[in-house]
Amino acid sequence: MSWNSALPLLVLASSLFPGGVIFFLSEERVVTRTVLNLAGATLKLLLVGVMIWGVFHGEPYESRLPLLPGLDLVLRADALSLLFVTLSAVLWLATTVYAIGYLEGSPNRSRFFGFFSLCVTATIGVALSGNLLTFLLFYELLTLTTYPLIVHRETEVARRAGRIYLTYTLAGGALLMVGTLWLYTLSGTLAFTAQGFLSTLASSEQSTLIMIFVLLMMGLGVKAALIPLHGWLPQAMVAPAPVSALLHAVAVVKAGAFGIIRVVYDVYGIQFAATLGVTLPLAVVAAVTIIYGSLRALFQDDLKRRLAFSTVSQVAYIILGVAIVGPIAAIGGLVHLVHQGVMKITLFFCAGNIAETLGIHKISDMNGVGQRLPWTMAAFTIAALGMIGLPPLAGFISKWYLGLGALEAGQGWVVIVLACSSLLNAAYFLPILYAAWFKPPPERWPAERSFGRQETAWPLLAPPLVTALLTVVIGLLASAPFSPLQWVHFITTSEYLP
Amino acid sequence: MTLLPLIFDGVLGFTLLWLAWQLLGSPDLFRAIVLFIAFGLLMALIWVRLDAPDVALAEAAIGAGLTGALLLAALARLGPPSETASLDNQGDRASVAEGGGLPFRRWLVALHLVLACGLGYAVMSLPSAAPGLSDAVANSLALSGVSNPVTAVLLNFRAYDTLLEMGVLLLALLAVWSLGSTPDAPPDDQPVGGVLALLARLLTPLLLLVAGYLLWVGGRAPGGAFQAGSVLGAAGVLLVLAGWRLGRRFAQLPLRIMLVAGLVLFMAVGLFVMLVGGDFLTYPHASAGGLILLIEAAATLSIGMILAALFLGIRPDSRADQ
Amino acid sequence: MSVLIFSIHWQVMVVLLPLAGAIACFLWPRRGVMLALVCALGTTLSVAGLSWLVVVEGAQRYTVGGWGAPLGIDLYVDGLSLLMLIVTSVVGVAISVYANGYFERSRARAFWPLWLFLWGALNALFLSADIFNLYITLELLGLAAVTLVALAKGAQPLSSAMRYLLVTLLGSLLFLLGVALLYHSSGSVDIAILAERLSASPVVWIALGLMVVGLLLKTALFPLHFWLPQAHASAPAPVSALLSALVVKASFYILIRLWLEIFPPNNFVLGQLLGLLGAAALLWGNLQALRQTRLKMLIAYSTVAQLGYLFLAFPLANIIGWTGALYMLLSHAIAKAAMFMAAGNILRFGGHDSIADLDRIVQRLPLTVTTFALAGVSIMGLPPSGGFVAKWLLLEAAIRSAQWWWGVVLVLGGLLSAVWIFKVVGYAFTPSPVPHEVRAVPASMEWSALALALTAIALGLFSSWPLALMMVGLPFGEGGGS
Amino acid sequence: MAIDEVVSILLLLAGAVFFFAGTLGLLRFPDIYTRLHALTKADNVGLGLMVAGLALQAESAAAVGKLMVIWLLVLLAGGSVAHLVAAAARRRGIVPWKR
Amino acid sequence: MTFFLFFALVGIGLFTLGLYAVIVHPHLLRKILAVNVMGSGVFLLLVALAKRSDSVDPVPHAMVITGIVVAISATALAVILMLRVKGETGRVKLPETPQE
Repeated sequence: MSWNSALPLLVLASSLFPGGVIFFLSEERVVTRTVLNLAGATLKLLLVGVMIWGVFHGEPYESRLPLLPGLDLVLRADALSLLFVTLSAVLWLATTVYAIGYLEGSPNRSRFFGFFSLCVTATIGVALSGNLLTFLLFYELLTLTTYPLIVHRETEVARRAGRIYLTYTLAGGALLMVGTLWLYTLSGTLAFTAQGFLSTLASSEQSTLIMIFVLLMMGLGVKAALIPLHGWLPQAMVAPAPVSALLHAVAVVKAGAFGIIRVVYDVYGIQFAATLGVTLPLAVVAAVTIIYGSLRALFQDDLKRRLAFSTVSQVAYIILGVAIVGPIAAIGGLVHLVHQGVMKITLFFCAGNIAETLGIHKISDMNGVGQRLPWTMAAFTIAALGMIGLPPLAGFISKWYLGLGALEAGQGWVVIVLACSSLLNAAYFLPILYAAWFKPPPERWPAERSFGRQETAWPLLAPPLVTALLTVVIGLLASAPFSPLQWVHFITTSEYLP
Repeated sequence: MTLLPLIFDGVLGFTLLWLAWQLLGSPDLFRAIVLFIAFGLLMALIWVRLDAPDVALAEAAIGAGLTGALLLAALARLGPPSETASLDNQGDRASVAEGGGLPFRRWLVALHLVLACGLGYAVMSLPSAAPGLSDAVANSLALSGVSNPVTAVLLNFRAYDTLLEMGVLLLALLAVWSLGSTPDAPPDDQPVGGVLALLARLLTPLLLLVAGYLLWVGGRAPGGAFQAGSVLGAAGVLLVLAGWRLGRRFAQLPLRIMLVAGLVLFMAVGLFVMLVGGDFLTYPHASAGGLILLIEAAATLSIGMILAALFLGIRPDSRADQ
Repeated sequence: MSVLIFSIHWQVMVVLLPLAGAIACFLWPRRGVMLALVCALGTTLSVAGLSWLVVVEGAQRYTVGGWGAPLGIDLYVDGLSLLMLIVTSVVGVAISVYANGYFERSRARAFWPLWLFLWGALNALFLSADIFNLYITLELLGLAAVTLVALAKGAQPLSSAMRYLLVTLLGSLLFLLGVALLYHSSGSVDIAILAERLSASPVVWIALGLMVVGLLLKTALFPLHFWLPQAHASAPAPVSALLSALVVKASFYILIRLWLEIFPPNNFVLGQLLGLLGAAALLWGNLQALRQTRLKMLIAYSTVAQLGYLFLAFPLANIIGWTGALYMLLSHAIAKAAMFMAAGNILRFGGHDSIADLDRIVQRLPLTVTTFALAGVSIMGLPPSGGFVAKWLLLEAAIRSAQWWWGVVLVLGGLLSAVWIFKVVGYAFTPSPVPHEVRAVPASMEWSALALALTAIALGLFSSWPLALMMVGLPFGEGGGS
Repeated sequence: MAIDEVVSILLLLAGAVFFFAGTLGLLRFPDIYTRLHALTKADNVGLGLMVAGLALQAESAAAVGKLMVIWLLVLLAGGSVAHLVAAAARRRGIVPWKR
Repeated sequence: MTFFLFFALVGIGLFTLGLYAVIVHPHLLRKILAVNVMGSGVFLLLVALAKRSDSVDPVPHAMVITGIVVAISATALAVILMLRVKGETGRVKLPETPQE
């Protein structure tokens, strides 16, 4: 096995192996566990760095294992998959640090970190999948590995949330499987190919292909939390904060969104999908989701629930970008995959800090938090402003390209949707900022913990600060080489080549 | 004179059906079992009519005799007959009620009638000439080492069946011994009449003699290991009834060795001829007769012991343990 | 080396070794464990030898007694029977290790010879090419299985064993009646010769109908499953495992053999009927499983459901469908054995198997809960697992033969089973109001179960080898099926 | 028709009569003891007559011997079994029938 | 109709009667008897049909002898189970409906 074909496997193994070992560690061996976690995360980052360099210079990275007759398990690194892999690897490192601080002293940490690593492995697998079957495999694996994280608290509420989560995702997985298999019986291949592999099929199959598209979108839309399949996401908020961060920013919702990108671009091909007439309905669904999610977010008093509905809305941007047939909009959508991830994880880290340090869960209790937790709230503010789309932060870049792309593709209504959404974003984020910074703090916080001179424990503080910094940096340096935006440009040139 | 056998067969067949009807329907279980024994004897007669004397012997000894004894002993251990009979009747009525009452039964009867008619039609539609294996058996009989075709089939042509069947018998014994520790074990120290002991003492040597004869003659005439074994088993049952038990030392490993001797020797011979160079159980033609007799002798012993042990129903050394 | 391998008559070894082991355990009960484990190993090695022989030289016909059919009895090994033998060995070894920890001394004395007898019967059954011989192996199998069920303590197991005995005897007699009719219409009981001589006549249809009903009774296809949940749930855990994993599959194996070899080709209606019953079993079994409050009862009902999958291949009737059903059989056997063993561990640990009182067992028996979950993954048919491959193949067969409604059933069944599996897993994560006394579980019991569960997962990653093995000797025909 | 054939047929018929009577007794007599009495008496004698009748028609001395052995065995078994049944009935407390 | 066909039909009758009795009668001893009757029916069919040709076919005879031995083995097991059921539950029949 050559280096190039081993590399994707190694990237997987760098989190799979620590995960497997951690399961068998006893609770008390904190140091071993921490070292394993951090070493795995760092190694993964390094390997991904190597792959980015290689792919940029045209190196092929591909591993194959026979899985079913005629179908292999294919792990392949191309530009698109690396976008997602990099996001996951960076944010995993941040989340691991955060989780170590967050769960300090709580029970069942070995189990938690074991599944945490497996969950990342599944996400990386989703990103590296070279065909739809491999994608399906890791997609289902993701479902299974996130379930123990959601029910981690072992409470009745957690169990209920877990059940709802499973009901949605397993049903979605089944639809995805049916769609995949049906596609396979028609085309005889499932390998992701730039510009798709279905356009050569006979035109008599078109109605079947539309049906399959609907099946696949329903299967993927569950995880991407498209309306009306988003019901599980707010429920899953009972999970510990690092899990929420991971679910929302990286793993689950992004896996769904990423799957939709893959299907539209590399299975159907964007041009063929447009001729089938399936892109416009998808864009409409995404637009509805954007508005609906924002509206719901407006009326939540629970901070994590508000963030959850905000996720519903923001992930739909990505899909909207894909569904507007045009290269510039595509850039906007794809880059939002990264930008939203970085911003949203910052917000969840901060929400976790506020809950962990002060015992505050409700927005109405947040008066004056900024005075007690200035650094945390600073990070929160940056991310929130980014979400609203304030230049020069990350969110602005995505929205700018989206709007531009819509106009270029002659879909003016999208701009209105974007404008509405931005207004709504402002409406549900700005009151929080106002309350935290400008309202007087209460006499006592509900459940305050003291951390000496610092406002909170450093593993809890460092990750949000870093990701907030990233939000600024990727916005400011959007035109630097290897920035997400430039990388997305690189991707779209291959997808939109005539 | 061709009418007489016809009437005879007709009476035989209808009586058999009538007996079956009676024994399955009579409220008194004791009566049912006695009728079952009569049923077995009648079956034996039919086997003779159908030119199957080997089957007749096996049926009379095993089907009627030993099965009947087994069932009677079981009935005795179930408790007073009046009680079980009334329980049985209650159960009958209850089951009818729960099963949906009369309509359920009516449907069931209709279903069975359809089944019987279908089967009858199937049998009648068979070609009139049997495509059996009688010619094939006759052609190979000279090579089989015996001249009784049934024995040839049992111990040579389809010896593998018989080997597995010995396994079934041993398995049944294993099962009975594993489960046989009933909490209400029957009182073994029932006073046994001197007459029974006398009968046992008189009959046992005779039965041994008959068993030996059946074994010996099985190669060329009706008889063989199963028939001889079941006669031996009958002797064992008689001894058990007369209160005779194996000595404690003998009831352990030596007894077990005798119980498995038939199967072990069968397998050993099969493997031996395989080592000599054929397939499993392929006897060399010259020594086939001797090998078959060897297997049959051991099988007779084991079958007899197993049948008697099945009747006894518990491990002979189990009382020694307690 | 290879000379040695080809000169040994592995077919005979595969049958005789367990039987000899059973006899040895019977003679020297005190050394039962050692003898049985040696025997399990020997049998497994023999199966390995046989596999090598078959893979290298193709399907094998063996004439016991040197006479050959129709006079004598033939043994026949092709990919299909080899697969069954291998499953039996894999599950058999795991169960032997497990049972070593499970049974106390007095019941171990009864268990080992009975279990080896059962193993021998299974191997003999999978090798036989003669329908009367199959009847005897069926009886051997049935009697051993019934006795093993009755080894559990209490009234419930005895009643279930009695019902099971009556059912299995009834099934055998129906089968034997069919054998009698077939013999008298063709003059042979060898499957290959029957396949040549039989044509679609009323007698043949009636005979086959009787045999099918008898076998369905033993396989417990809905609605003839009434005896199974009780018997499988109340048996001792290793016995439950081998009943669900192997014993019900044996009669299914005969059915599939008869169907492929001697059924007249125009059996569309019967195929659809079997598929319909399978679908009903799938839905009914899973729904009943959901209603159960006891873990072993739940798993037993899931067996009823999973057996339904196997029958979906009959209406599809193409090679992909058959391989899918067989792959399902394979992965279900392994996963379900693991699951029953896990349930046995839980039962031993807390002294009960009430699902609502699992009481955070995930912290205290993590290996066992992992076993249950991994086995559950295969049973749900999620990737990567044997169950997924099987479901993929079945679904592909359904789509390719344009019978999409079977696909709907397949997907629905998988989702329903997910519901109960996660119900159990969920309870394993929650504390129960009442604390329970606990008893330690031997490591051998936990690890043997986990090993099987991992095998079930591995079947999803390395499916090409078993799938290739199945095709040795082309048991499903050459073309796209009838 | 030779004289031995006539005698044989007569003996067989006589045996049949005894069997008939014995069976009638078994069905009609009031209690177990009297039924046993009817059965064993009639059957033993009836079988004896039958054996005698058949012995006249037998082809060899060996066949005659076999017939005699059958009769003796049945006598032995029948007598003992009747005794055992009666003893068992007594033990259960079944009182003999009185007019 | 020839006499062996008649006996074959009698065999079918026995089989059907036995089957009916197994289903209908709750008492276990009766069920055991019924299974035995069913078995006899099958055996009768097997041997009777072998009489169709003039030369006797010994293969069914051997099969029936095998079957008889299997039948007594099964009966012995059934009897011991029945006694155990009686010992544990005090009744000689199965509980009517399995617990759901």
